Amino acid sequence: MMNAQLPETGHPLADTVARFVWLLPLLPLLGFVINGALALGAVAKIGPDDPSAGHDHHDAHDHGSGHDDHGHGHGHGHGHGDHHPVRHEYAGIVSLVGPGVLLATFGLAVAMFLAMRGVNMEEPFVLQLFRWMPVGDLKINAAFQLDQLSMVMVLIITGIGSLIHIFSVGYMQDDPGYPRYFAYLNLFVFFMLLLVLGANYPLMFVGWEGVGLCSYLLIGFWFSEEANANAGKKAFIVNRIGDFGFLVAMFMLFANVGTLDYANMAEAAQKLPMGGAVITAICLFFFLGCTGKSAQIPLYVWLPDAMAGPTPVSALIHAATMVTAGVYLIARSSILFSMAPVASLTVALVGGLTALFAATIGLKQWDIKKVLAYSTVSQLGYMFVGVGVGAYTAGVFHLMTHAFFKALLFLGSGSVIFAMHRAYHATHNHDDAQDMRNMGGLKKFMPVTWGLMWIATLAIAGIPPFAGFFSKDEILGTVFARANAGPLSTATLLGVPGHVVLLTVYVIGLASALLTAIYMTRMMMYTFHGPNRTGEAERSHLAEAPWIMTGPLVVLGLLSAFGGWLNLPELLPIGPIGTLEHWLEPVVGVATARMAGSGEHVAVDTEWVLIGVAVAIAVIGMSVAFARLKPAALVQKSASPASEGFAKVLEHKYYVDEFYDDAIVQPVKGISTTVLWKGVDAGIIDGLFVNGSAAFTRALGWMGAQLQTGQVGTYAWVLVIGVLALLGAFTSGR
Amino acid sequence: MNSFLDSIGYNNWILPVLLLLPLAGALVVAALGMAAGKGADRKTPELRRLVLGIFTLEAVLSLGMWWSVNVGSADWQAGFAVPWIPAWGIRFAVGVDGISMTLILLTTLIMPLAVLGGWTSIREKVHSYYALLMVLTTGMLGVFMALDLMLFFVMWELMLVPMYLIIGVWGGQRRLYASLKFFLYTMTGSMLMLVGIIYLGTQAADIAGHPSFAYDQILHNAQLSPAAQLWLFGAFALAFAVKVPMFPFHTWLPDAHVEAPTAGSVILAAIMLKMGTFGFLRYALPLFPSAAMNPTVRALILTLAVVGIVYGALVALVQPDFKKLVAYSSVSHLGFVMLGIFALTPQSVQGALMVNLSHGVSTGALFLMIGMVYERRHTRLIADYGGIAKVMPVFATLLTVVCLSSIGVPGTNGFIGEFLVLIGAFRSQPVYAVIAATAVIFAAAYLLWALQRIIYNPLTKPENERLQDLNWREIGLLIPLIAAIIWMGVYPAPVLEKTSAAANRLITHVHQAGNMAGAGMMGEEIK
Amino acid sequence: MLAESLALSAALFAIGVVGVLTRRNAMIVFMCVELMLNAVNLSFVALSRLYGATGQVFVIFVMTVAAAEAAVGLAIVIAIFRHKKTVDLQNINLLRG
Amino acid sequence: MQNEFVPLFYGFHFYLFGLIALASAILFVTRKSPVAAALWLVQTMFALAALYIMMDAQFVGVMQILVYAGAIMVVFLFVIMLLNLGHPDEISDIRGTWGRVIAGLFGIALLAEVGAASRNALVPALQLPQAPTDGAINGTAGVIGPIAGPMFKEYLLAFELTSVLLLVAVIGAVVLGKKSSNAR
Repeated sequence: MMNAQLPETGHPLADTVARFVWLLPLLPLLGFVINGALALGAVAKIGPDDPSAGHDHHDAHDHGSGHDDHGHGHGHGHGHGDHHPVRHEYAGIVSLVGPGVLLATFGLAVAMFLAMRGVNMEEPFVLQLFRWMPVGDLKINAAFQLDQLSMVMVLIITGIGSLIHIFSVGYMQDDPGYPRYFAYLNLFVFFMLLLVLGANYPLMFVGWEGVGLCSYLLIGFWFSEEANANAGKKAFIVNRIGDFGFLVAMFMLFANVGTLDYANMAEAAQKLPMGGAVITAICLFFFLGCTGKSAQIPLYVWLPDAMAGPTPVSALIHAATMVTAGVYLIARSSILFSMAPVASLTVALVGGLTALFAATIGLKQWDIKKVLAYSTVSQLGYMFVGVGVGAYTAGVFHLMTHAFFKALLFLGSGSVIFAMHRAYHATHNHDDAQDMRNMGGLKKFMPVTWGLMWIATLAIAGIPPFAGFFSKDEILGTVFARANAGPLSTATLLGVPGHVVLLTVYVIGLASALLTAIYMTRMMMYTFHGPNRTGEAERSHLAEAPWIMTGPLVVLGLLSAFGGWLNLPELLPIGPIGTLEHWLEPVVGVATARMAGSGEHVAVDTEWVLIGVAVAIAVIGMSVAFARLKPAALVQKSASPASEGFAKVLEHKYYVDEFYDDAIVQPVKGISTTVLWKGVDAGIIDGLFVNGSAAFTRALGWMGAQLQTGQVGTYAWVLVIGVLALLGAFTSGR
Repeated sequence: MNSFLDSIGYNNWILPVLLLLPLAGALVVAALGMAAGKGADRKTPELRRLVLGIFTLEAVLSLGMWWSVNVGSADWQAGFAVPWIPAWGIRFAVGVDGISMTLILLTTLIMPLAVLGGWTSIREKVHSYYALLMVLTTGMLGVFMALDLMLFFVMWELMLVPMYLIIGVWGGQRRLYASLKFFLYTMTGSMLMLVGIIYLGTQAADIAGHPSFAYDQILHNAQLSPAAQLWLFGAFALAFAVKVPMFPFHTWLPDAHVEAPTAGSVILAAIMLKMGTFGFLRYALPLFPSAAMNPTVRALILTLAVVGIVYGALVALVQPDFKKLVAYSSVSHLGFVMLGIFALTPQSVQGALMVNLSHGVSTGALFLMIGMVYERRHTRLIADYGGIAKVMPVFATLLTVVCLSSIGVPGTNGFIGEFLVLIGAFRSQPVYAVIAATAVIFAAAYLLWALQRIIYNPLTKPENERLQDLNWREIGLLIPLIAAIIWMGVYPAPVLEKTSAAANRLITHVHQAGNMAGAGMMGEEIK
Repeated sequence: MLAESLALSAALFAIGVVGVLTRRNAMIVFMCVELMLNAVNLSFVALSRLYGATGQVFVIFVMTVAAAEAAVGLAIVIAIFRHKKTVDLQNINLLRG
Repeated sequence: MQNEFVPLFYGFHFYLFGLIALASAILFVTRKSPVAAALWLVQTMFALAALYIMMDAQFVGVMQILVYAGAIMVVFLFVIMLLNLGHPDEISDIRGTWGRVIAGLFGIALLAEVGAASRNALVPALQLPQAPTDGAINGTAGVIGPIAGPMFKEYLLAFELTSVLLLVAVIGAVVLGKKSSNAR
C-alpha cells in the first residue's frame, strides 16, 4: 500500500480518462445483470404458494400456457445449436446490450490507450477502490492497476471480445438460451478484465476463478446433454487443481515477502535470495496454476473437452483470452520468475513438451474443433516457452497474434459448423456436424470463410509475413539465444545443464512447428478441399453464414495477416521495430534484462539462419501435408473404419483421459466410498464406537435385567448383603 | 444511528430482550396451542404469521447491535448482569464482543428465514413446533451472550432439547435413531464440560470460598496448573469438538441433517455448528492457553481439523443423498474453522470467523433449497433428479450461486473465509495449510458433480417434468441469503473490522498466557 | 438402661431381617417389616431420653408410615391373591420387567 | 420415680419386658401358622409398649397399643382370615436349612456390625452423653405437650405431608382392593 497511488497524487494518468478504469469491468457486469435478468425473466414461472399441494392444478395450467418452454426440452435433444426457428422474445434488446457493452468497453479501452500513449509513464497507474480484506498486516484492497501490460490485455480482451460478441449474435440467434448466453459471455469479460486489471494477486485470483466459472457455465451451456455438463465440470475441477497451486503460491509469497500487491513486489522480493528454494517454489506453484488455466501438461485435459461449448465461446475463452491468463500471470510475475531460473527452465520445458505433445494429438483428430483445441494447447505451450526463457514480450506477442488467428480459426470453424448444422437440420439428419469426415469441399459453398481461414492457417504455421511467423520466430530465437548465454544456460534442472534443456526445447519447438503446419493443412484440406461428403440432400443447404458472422471474421483476418507489424524484429525493418517491446519495457524490462544476463544478441547471420530454418520447417510441413493427404479417399464418419496402431493411440489422445480416470478419479471415488464412508464412517466410527458403545450399554442392561428376577425374597437378600457390606465398610474403615 | 440507539438506551436492554422475546413468544404460542385444543393445526396460517412476526421483530431489534456495539473496546458490550443463584456464585450475566455480535446477528437473521423455509411443510403439531423453535432461539442466543459459565452451560443444554424434539418429532424416516444419536453424542461431551465448569468455579472462588462462575473472574483469577489445564481443556474440547463437529466425532451430523425437517437442518448447520467453534474461541482457548498451545495438543487438533477437511470432502463426493452430501461438506468447512482457530494468526482466526458466518449463510441456503425441492418431489436422492434446470430455472440459478459460494469461488463469501484461514495458517502451520488447500479441489468436485446431477443432464424422469419453480415466498427468503453471499464476498471489510479487535485480543492473550508452550515467532507479529 | 434398649432394638431388628430372609409368606414378611419398624421405634424412644422429645415425634411419623404401608401393602396382597390364589413370594414375580 | 427404690424394681421390669419382647419376636419368626405368628407379634408390641412407658414415653406407648397392636395388627389378622391363610400349608413357607443358617449368620453379622459401629463410635451421635438431658430428667418428657410442640412447629410441614400420605394410602388401598370388573 505504500506505493499505492491515488488519482490525486499526480500520476500522469490521474487526470485522464484512465481514472474511469473501474468502468471497464463494470460495463460488462452491467450487461450481465441486464441479460441475466432477461434470461431468467423469460423462463421463470413462479410456482404456487404451496408447493406440496400436489400437481393436479399445475397440469391444467401448463397445457394452457403454451409457453416456449417445451421448445427447450425438445430443442436440445440432439447436439448443440439445434436451430429452432423461433427467436427469443428478448432477442432484440439482448443483441443490443450484449455486444453493446463490449463495444463501449472497447471504446473506453482505446481511449485509455490513447491517453496512455500521450503521457510518459514509468510507474503503473493504480486506482484504489475500497478495502477488501484488511486483516492485521494483510491489507488487500480492491484496486485496479493500469499499466502497459494490462492495457494490452484489455485491448485484446475487449477487441476480440467485441468481435466474438457480434459473431455470436448470428451464431446463437435461434437458441432458446440466447439471453443467458450473452449474460454468461458478459460475465466472462467482466472477470477477465478483473483478472488483468487487478492490482494484486488475490484480485487476479478473483478474475482467475471467475473466468473459470464462466467457462464452466458456457461449456455446459447446453446442459441437457450429459457430455456437455461433464465437460464443464471437468474444466472447473481440473482448473481448481491449478488454482490450488495459485493459492499456495500466494500463501508462500505473503508468508515470505509480506505483500501481495504488484506495486511493491519488485522491491519486496529482494528479501528473497536469488534462485533460492523459496522463490523457486513460489514460481513453480504459480506455474501449477498456469498449467491448469492455460492447459499445459499435466492439466491440459480439460481444454479439448471444453469444445462442448458453443463455438464462439471456444474462440473467446478457450483460445483467445482465458487460456492465455497463465501467460499473463507469468509476464506479470516476471520479476519473480526472473529470480528463479530453475522454475523458468521448468516453465520452458513443460511448455515445449506440451507444444509437441498436443501437436501430435492434433494430427489425428477428426472433430474440427478438437483439432483447433489441441492446436491451442500446443500454441499455449509456445507462449510458455517464450515466458519461460524470459522473452516476456515475445510471449505476450504470441499471445496477441494467437488471439487473432486462433479466434479467426474458431469463428471460421463456427461458420462451418453453423452451415453444416443448418444443412443437417433442414434434412433432419442427426449426423455429426463437426466431424471433418462429413465435410470436404466446403470451399465452393463458403468462399469467404475458406479464404480467411487460410490466412489464419498460414499465420499459425509460421509463414511470413503473417502474424504468427513473427511471434513464433521471436520465441524460438530467444530460446536459442538463452541457450548460449544468461542465467538460464548456467542453471541446472534436475541435474541437466540449462543450455542442454534449452537446446532440447528449441528442437522440440521446431518439431512442433512442423507438426503444426501439417495438422493445420490437414484440417484445411479435409474441410474445404476435395469432394464434399456431407450428403446429397444436405449439400443444397450448405451456404455462407450471414454477414454479422463473416464481418468479424474479416476483421480478424486483417489482424492475422498484419498483426506481426506490432513487433517487428530488427532484421526485418519493414515497419516500426519492436513496438510492443518498447511498450512493455516498463513492465517486463527489468526481468527481461536479468534473464538475458550479460549475453549479447545472437550474431545477425545466425539469426538469419534461425529464421530460415523456421520458415523452411513450416513450408516443409505444409508441403508434406499437401503431398501425403488424400481428401478424396475419405468417407463419411459413419462409414469410416476405426484406426489402427499408433494412429489409434493418437486418436485416443494417448489414453491420458482414461489413465487419469483409472489412476485418479476412480480410485478416489472408490476409496471414498468403500474405505472412508462405508469403512471409517459407517464401520469404525459409527459401527465400532457409536453403535458399539450402545451395544455395550445394552449388554450391561441385559445383564442387569437378568438380576431382576421379580422375586422379592431375592431382592431382600441382595439388600441385606448390601447393607452388611456398607456397614462393614464403615466399621472397618475406622 | 448511534445517537438514536443511545437515546433509547439500546445497549442496556437489548440482550435480555433478545433472550426473553422468543421465550415469551414460545409461551404465547404454546398457550394458543393449548387453547385451540385438537383443532389447533387448523389455525396454522395465523400462527405462522405471528411467529414470523416475532422472529422478524427479533431480527430487527438485533440489527441495532451492528452500530451500537463498540467492537474496539476491550470490555464486554451491552452488558447485563443480575444475581441468579447467589449461593453458588452464579449470575445471569450477558454481554457481547465483536465475535459474538456477528454470530448473534447471524442467528437472528437466519431464524425468520428458517420459519419461512418450513412455511408449508410443517403441518402437524404446529404450535409445539414453533414454540420449540423459539426456545431454541433463546438457547442459541444465550450461548453466544453468556458471560457466566453456568449460564452458558444452561443455555448450551437448553438448545439441545428443542432440537432433539424437532428432529425426533418432525423428522424423516429414521428420526428416532438420528435424534437419539444427536442427543447422546452432544450430551456425552457436555457432561464432561459441566464437570470442568464446576471445577473452574471452585478454582475461581474468592477468599471466603464462594465459588464464582463469572467468565472474567475465571479468566483472571483461576490458578490452574498446566496439568489441570490439560484435563480441563480436554473436557471442554470434547464438548465443543462434538458440536463442531470435528473428525471423528462427526457421525451424528449426517444422520441429524438427513432426518431433520428443513428448519432443523438449517438451524443445525447455520447456527448450532458455530457453537462448537465459538466455544473454542471463547472458552477452550483463552481459559486454558497453555494446554491449547501445548505442541502435542495443537498438532492433534490441527491434524484432526485437516483430516476433517479432506475426509469430509472425500466422503461428500460419494454421497447419494444431497442432504448428506451437504452435511459432510459441513464437516469439511468446519475443519477450516478449526484450522484457522488453532493456527492462531490474525488472518487465520478472522478467516475462521468468516468461514463460520459464510458457512452459516451458504449452507443454510443449501438446506433451505433442498427443503424446497424435497417438498415438491419428496426425495433427497441426487439420482432422482437431473435436468430440472429446464423446469425450475430460478431454482437452478439460485442453487448454482449458493453452491459456488459453498465451493468458495472468489466473489462469494466462501472464498474470503477460506482464503484468510489458509493464508494465515500458512504462516504458522504451512504443511497443514497446504494439505487443507487441496480441499478447494474436492469441494469443486463434490458440489459441481451433485449440481450437475440435479439441475443439469437430460431431464429423463417423468416425475421431474412436472416440478414447479419456486414461488415468491421461496424466492424472497433466498434473496437475503444470496445478497449476503455476494456482499460478504465483494465487500467483507465491514464484517472483518467487526471481529478484528476481539480476534487480536484473543490471539495476544493466548500467546502471552501460553508462552511456555512455545509461542514461537508469532509473538511479535501481533500488534 | 439405654445400652440395653439399644441392644434390644438391634436384636429385634436382626430378628426382623432374618424373618424377611427366611419366610416366603407375604403376610409374614410384612409383619417382619413391622417388627423392624418397631425396633427402630425403640431406638428412637430410648434416645429421646437423652435428646428430648423430637425422637418421639419421629416415632409418631413412623407409625403413620407403617399404617399407610400396611394399608397399601395389604391391599396389594389382596389384589395379588385374588389374581394368583397364593401369597407365596416365590410364585410372585410381577416386579420382573 | 426418682427415689432410691426405683432402680431395682424398675430394672427388673425393664429386663422382664425386654426378654418378653425378644422371646416373642423369636417365636413370631419361627411360627408356621400366620395367625400364630401374628399373635406373637402382638405380644412383642405389647412388651415394647410397656418398655416405652417405662422410658417416660407414655404417649408413644399408648399409641403403640392403640395403633399398632390394636389397629394395624388387627388388619393383618383380618386379612389373614379373609384370605383363609390361617392353616399352615402342607409345604412350609420357611426356606431350607441352609437358607435359615445363612439368614441367621446374616442376623448375627448385622448385630456384630452394629455393635462394632457403636463401640467404634463411628456415628458421632452414639457418643453418648453421661448424664440425661434436662427435659428427660424433669419427668415431663413423656407427656403429650413436648411431643406436640415440635410436631406442630418444627415438623409442621412433615406432619401435613403425612396426612397427604395417609390420604394417598387410603385411596391406593381402595383402588387396589376394589374388585376390578375388567380384571383378567
